[in-house]
Amino acid sequence: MTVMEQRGAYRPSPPPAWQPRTDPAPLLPDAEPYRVLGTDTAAKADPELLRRLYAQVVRGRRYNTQATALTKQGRLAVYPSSTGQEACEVAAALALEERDWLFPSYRDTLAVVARGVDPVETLTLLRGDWHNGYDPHTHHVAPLSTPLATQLPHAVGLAHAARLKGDDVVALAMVGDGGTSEGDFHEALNFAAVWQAPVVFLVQNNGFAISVPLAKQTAAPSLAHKAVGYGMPGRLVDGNDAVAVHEVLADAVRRARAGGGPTLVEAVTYRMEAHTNADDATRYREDDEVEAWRRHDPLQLLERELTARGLLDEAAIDAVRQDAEAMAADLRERMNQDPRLDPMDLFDHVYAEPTAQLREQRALLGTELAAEQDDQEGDPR
Amino acid sequence: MTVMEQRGAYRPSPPPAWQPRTDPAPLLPDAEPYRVLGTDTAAKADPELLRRLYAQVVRGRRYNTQATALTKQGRLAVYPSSTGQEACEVAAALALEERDWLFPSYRDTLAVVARGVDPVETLTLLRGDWHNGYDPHTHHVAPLSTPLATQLPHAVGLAHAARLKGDDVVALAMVGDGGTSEGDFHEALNFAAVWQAPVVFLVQNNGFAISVPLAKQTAAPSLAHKAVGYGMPGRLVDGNDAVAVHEVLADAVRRARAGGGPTLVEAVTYRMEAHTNADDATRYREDDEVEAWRRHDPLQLLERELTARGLLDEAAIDAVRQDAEAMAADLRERMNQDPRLDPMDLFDHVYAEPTAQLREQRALLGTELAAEQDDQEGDPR
Amino acid sequence: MTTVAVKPATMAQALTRAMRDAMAADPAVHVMGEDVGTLGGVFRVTDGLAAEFGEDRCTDTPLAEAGILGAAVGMAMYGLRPVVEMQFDAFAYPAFEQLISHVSRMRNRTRGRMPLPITVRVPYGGGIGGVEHHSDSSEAYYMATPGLHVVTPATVADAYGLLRQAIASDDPVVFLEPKRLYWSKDAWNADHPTEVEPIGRAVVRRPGTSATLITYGPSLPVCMEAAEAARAEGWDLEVVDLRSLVPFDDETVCASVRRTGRAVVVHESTGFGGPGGEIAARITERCFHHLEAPVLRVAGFDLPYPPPMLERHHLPGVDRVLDAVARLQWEAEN
Amino acid sequence: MTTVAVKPATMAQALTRAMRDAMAADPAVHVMGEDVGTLGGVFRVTDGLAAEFGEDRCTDTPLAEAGILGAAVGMAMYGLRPVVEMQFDAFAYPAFEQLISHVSRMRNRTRGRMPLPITVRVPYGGGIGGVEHHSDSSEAYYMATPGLHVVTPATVADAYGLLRQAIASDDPVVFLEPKRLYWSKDAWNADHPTEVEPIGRAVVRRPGTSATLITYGPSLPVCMEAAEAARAEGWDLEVVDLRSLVPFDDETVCASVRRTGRAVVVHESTGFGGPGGEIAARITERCFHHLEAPVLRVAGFDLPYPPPMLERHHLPGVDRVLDAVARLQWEAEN
Ligand SMILES: Cc1ncc(C[n+]2csc(CCOP(=O)(O)OP(=O)(O)O)c2C)c(N)n1
Ligand SMILES: Cc1ncc(C[n+]2csc(CCOP(=O)(O)OP(=O)(O)O)c2C)c(N)n1
Ligand SMILES: [Mg+2]
Ligand SMILES: [Mg+2]
Repeated sequence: MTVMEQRGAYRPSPPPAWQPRTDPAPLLPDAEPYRVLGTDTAAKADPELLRRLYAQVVRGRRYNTQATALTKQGRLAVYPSSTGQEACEVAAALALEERDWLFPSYRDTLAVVARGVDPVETLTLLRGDWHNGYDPHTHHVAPLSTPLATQLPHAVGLAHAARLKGDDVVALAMVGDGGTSEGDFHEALNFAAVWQAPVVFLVQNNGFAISVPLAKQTAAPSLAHKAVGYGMPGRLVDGNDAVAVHEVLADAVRRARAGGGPTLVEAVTYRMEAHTNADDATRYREDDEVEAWRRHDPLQLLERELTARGLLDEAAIDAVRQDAEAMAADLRERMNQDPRLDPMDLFDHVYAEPTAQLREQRALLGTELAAEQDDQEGDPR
Repeated sequence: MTVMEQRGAYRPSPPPAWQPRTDPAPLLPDAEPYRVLGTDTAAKADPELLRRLYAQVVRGRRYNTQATALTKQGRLAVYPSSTGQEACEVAAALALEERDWLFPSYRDTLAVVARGVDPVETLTLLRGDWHNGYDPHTHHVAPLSTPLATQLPHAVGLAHAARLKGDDVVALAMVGDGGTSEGDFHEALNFAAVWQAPVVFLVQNNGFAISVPLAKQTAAPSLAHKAVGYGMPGRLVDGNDAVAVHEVLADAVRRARAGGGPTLVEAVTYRMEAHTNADDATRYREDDEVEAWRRHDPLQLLERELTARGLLDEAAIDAVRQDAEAMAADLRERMNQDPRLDPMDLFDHVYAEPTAQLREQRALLGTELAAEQDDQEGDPR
Repeated sequence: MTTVAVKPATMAQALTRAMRDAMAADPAVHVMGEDVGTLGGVFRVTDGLAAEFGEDRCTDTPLAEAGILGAAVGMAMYGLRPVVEMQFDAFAYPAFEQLISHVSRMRNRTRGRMPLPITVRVPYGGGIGGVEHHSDSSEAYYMATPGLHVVTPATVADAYGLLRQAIASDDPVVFLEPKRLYWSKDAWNADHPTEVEPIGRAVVRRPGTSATLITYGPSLPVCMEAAEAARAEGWDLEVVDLRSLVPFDDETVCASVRRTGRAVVVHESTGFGGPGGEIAARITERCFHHLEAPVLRVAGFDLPYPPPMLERHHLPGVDRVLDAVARLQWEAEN
Repeated sequence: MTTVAVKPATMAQALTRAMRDAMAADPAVHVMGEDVGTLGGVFRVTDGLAAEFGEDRCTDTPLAEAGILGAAVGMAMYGLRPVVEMQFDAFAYPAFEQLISHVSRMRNRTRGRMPLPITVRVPYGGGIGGVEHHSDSSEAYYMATPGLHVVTPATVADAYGLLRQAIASDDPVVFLEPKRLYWSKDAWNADHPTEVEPIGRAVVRRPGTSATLITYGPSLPVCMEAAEAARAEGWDLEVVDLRSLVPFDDETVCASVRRTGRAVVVHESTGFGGPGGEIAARITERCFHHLEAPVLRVAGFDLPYPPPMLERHHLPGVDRVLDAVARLQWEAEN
């Protein structure tokens, strides 16, 4: 049979391996960020949840201003404020059960504190007496990650391990819009989807990576659209709407816990302050953009809703503020004490057992410190 | 004004920064791989193009079998065959103008040869006399890249540079399905989209990364769906249909050249041979899958179309085969000669000027080689 | 007491057995990497593990080294003991960030609260005719990174023993497997594996009196052969196998050098900035007045690993070792 | 002839000026990185370049270091001369693969046909109160990678001169900028910049006779201060500034050590596996019979860089340098 004769028999067929693994349609985010506050559905929001979110957002903002003040007093090496993003921070913490794990990025101190970690221990990294101040196991919070996006694969691995062990634990990992450009973001999302790991990725798109605006970071319709490329659902939410963020995250957590796999959530928000206290935001953005966002303030959005529904009166507002003030006062007071510093700690945790060379170096520093001490004591001044 | 009084004035509005940058709809790939051969549109295909594609595919297949034979004779260290994928290889080369650049991955020797690079120089890497055998500038072909996906950012940078210089040069970068999992894939596509660089990314989804099937590599509806997450169009094409691949790539190249930015093309194909001559594919896949793909052979698809349209008779087939045989004979003959080897070359290209220590080491090796020579000459055997 | 027939085993087989036994002994041990499951690894070192323990315990991951190691970090945080395979030395580089910024530092960062018992297996070195990127010796990078143990076996018994120790260690271990010794054989009984010295201890593989050859991994056989050949020249060479670069066993090394008064460090990695500099410097600091000659180094040249047809000129061989021994200022002694 | 007023300039200003002048002289020079454009870099080292040359010449890239360096490779392939800024030392690690497997090897891979004239600027080292990952000294990794030049200025004049040379070099240069010297000042005239020695040449910054301090980058001022302080102890120390670790200037270093007979290598990077081992080993190999004492090393401890409140204990300071000098076996001399 020649090739010509064969032709009649030939039926074009899709290449054998071809079968779409998932229907892409349900993975795509909505065209507009999901919102609750200020819309008709707000009325359905649970009053108790609204109150909790509100109290935490107020505390969160106060935490930010207090920490920023501490940088001015030299009590913190640096502080990246999340003012304007408190709704995301708080909703992330509140969407999780105690057994779940949070993987924060360096800006997410509020989420860490809202999860129950001691506010002072949370600041250890930024005060500079040690790298990480809290025990990650106590509240199931990974260390604040400075190298961007690198904590995302950790979240995937932990969630996967929990699932392998039969625990219904979910991991929620936080990253910024800038962080989505890193290769680790891609690899983490892909692993999560392939493994159907119970992870929720929360991207806080606050418009900037230090000075670089989103338009120089991505050309995607939205960051949530990246989800379809991994085969997971992408959700777009108004990041200043604490109720909406909470709902979307809680849904995703529920889905993950039930074995439904990972979700990518993009929360559209804005960084109201400079990148850190050391940054000068006027070099790269206009005041009127900041002002526009000030009119969409996450705290105000909540306060309006609560008051409109009669869930909050001036007295309740005062009580919440006082609680926040008390937290700030406690923070101030404890941060104004010098941290306990022992240089010898440097050698203790490099390995389970210090190597011989570390023991030598420890001894050297010991001798130096003893000599310093002697000098000071011998010093007549 | 209390917060309660403010409420009436509040109009829910999208967060100020929110505006989708691109309409996602046109970026999404079709549900089924695009095909021409065996469909009604095949009749419209340019006869000249069909003939060129056919001749190159035949040559390509012959190149693969010849190179594999050379591994058995110890003339090549290793060879990763692209049999089954010749349509992609050939279409990639033919879709480009001379001034354009090709960025091949380690399996893409056929594309390199189809672009005009000397077949023996193309094999230098795999023969092992040097890392790269051809001058990348002569045919605008980057070295075959062994570390997967790492050549993709190079393609983006080159395309961007060309555009900055005002040259209407396009870069086409090739990668496998496995390679799409690497962070460099993500970073390259993102840079390309943000810069609107004239790059075309061709993913050959041949079903496997060595032994790992696509289902363990990704959960995406298709690899082409990744495009939307970068804000570029994704195109899905039957990778065994040379005409379809060529059309899709040529379109993407045209678009890129005109300033329309990058495109991601997924070509669905199959690796008919083992990963390399050193691999044993029976360890991880079933024969009937291979057989199913054999019925969707890229060479047969072309041959059927050409013969059906009377563009190819037995004589023409013979002529093409003879041309391929001649190429193979030449390859065999030249590869059977020992390559010129000069160990002293090792020191010449580490830096523009060898450092003092390299000069010392060069002298050391010189002395050793001279002694070896003396030994051999003095050796009575 | 039973007498056991001791048959020769390859280093690759001993490594496989080490993982198998570790997995059987501890359900927390998980093997993961590219092609480690169904295929059993490109060097077949994980052969049979997926079949015996299932794909959840021996997992083919997506092709992304940073993702693999990063996921292993998270798994270790949750109490597992991941054993990660990097397919080749140069393909571990994409995971560098995870290794340096997280794996090596997590214990220290958290004051010991979050140790990471991860073993990163890296087939390394040349001599197998591999093309570009398949023959790197990357130990200098790992050595310079505090918080990592860097271990490399040179014998079949050590391959098993050290890998078991590495997997059992609560610290991260970069476990460097000399590719060209994968098929080296030795009498070794898988059911009664020889006990080996702990990680951190160097071992004198051949006692000698004239000078000390200090080496590890792929260069041990070269040094043993050189020591044999040196007898013809009247030199009785001691050979020290470091077994781990971190921790470094100053004691054993310096005891030998103090005895012999002369030393040559031999490794395949490039010389400049390679492990030999550190080793020579440490010895000199500690044994200066015992040295009859400077500690010399025989190493790969300072260039990207050569193409396979030229690699024999690059790799330190017996002759180059003997030439270095000859330069140890023997005249000065008399 | 005009007399020019020589005002003090900071190292950061000299670096900025070097890029500016290179960009003005050669349209192929492109600066790229995170925040280098509008913001002028987190250390303001690229301040004004985007304004003067446009965003196409000084470009804010997406946040992805491998992507940045990988794109730079492609740009260099097409004839540009990219100057890449890595925001901090530890954030260069994600680009490690591109640096090792491509940047350092492309010339060699292509037999010289495809050189990559890329300058990778990396602010490095500690002493600025930075939190975790902001104070790494990563030079050992780069030194161990053949194909890269590794350059680091310690003076304002060198900052300008070496960066101009690096950008003009047809080979890739890892240009390490000592963070804590960014604000160090020196008399220096931007319009008539001092000529400096070429890359690859070490410079004696202070002549002396008793012993040689060998150092570079952030530790040069420490050594200069130590040398001053040593006068009180009766030691006249010579200070050698290496300026580039690759190429390494054996000649200048060994000439000094042969003269003084004693040497201490001083750097901030961890000691074990750090640059000091290579340097000490090379000196010993070449100057053994001139040495009155082993070459000693003063380096950072072998641990992840400490948190800011403890960094002063880690960083080699004047006292630690003087203690090392005191251990150079002075008694033995008499
Ligand atoms: C791998 C890595 N590269 C660079 C940096 C330096 N850096 C710190 S924060 C930042 C911007 C982060 O932007 P984004 O991810 O949007 O988070 P945001 O600051 O807005 O919360 C950069 C570049 C880093 N921390 N890690
Ligand atoms: C960074 C990197 N990791 C691992 C490898 C080893 N390796 C070579 S080919 C291959 C599989 C590649 O699969 P795919 O990308 O689908 O390309 P294909 O072989 O199918 O053409 C692997 C894992 C490599 N070359 N580079
Ligand atoms: Mg941001
Ligand atoms: Mg494939």
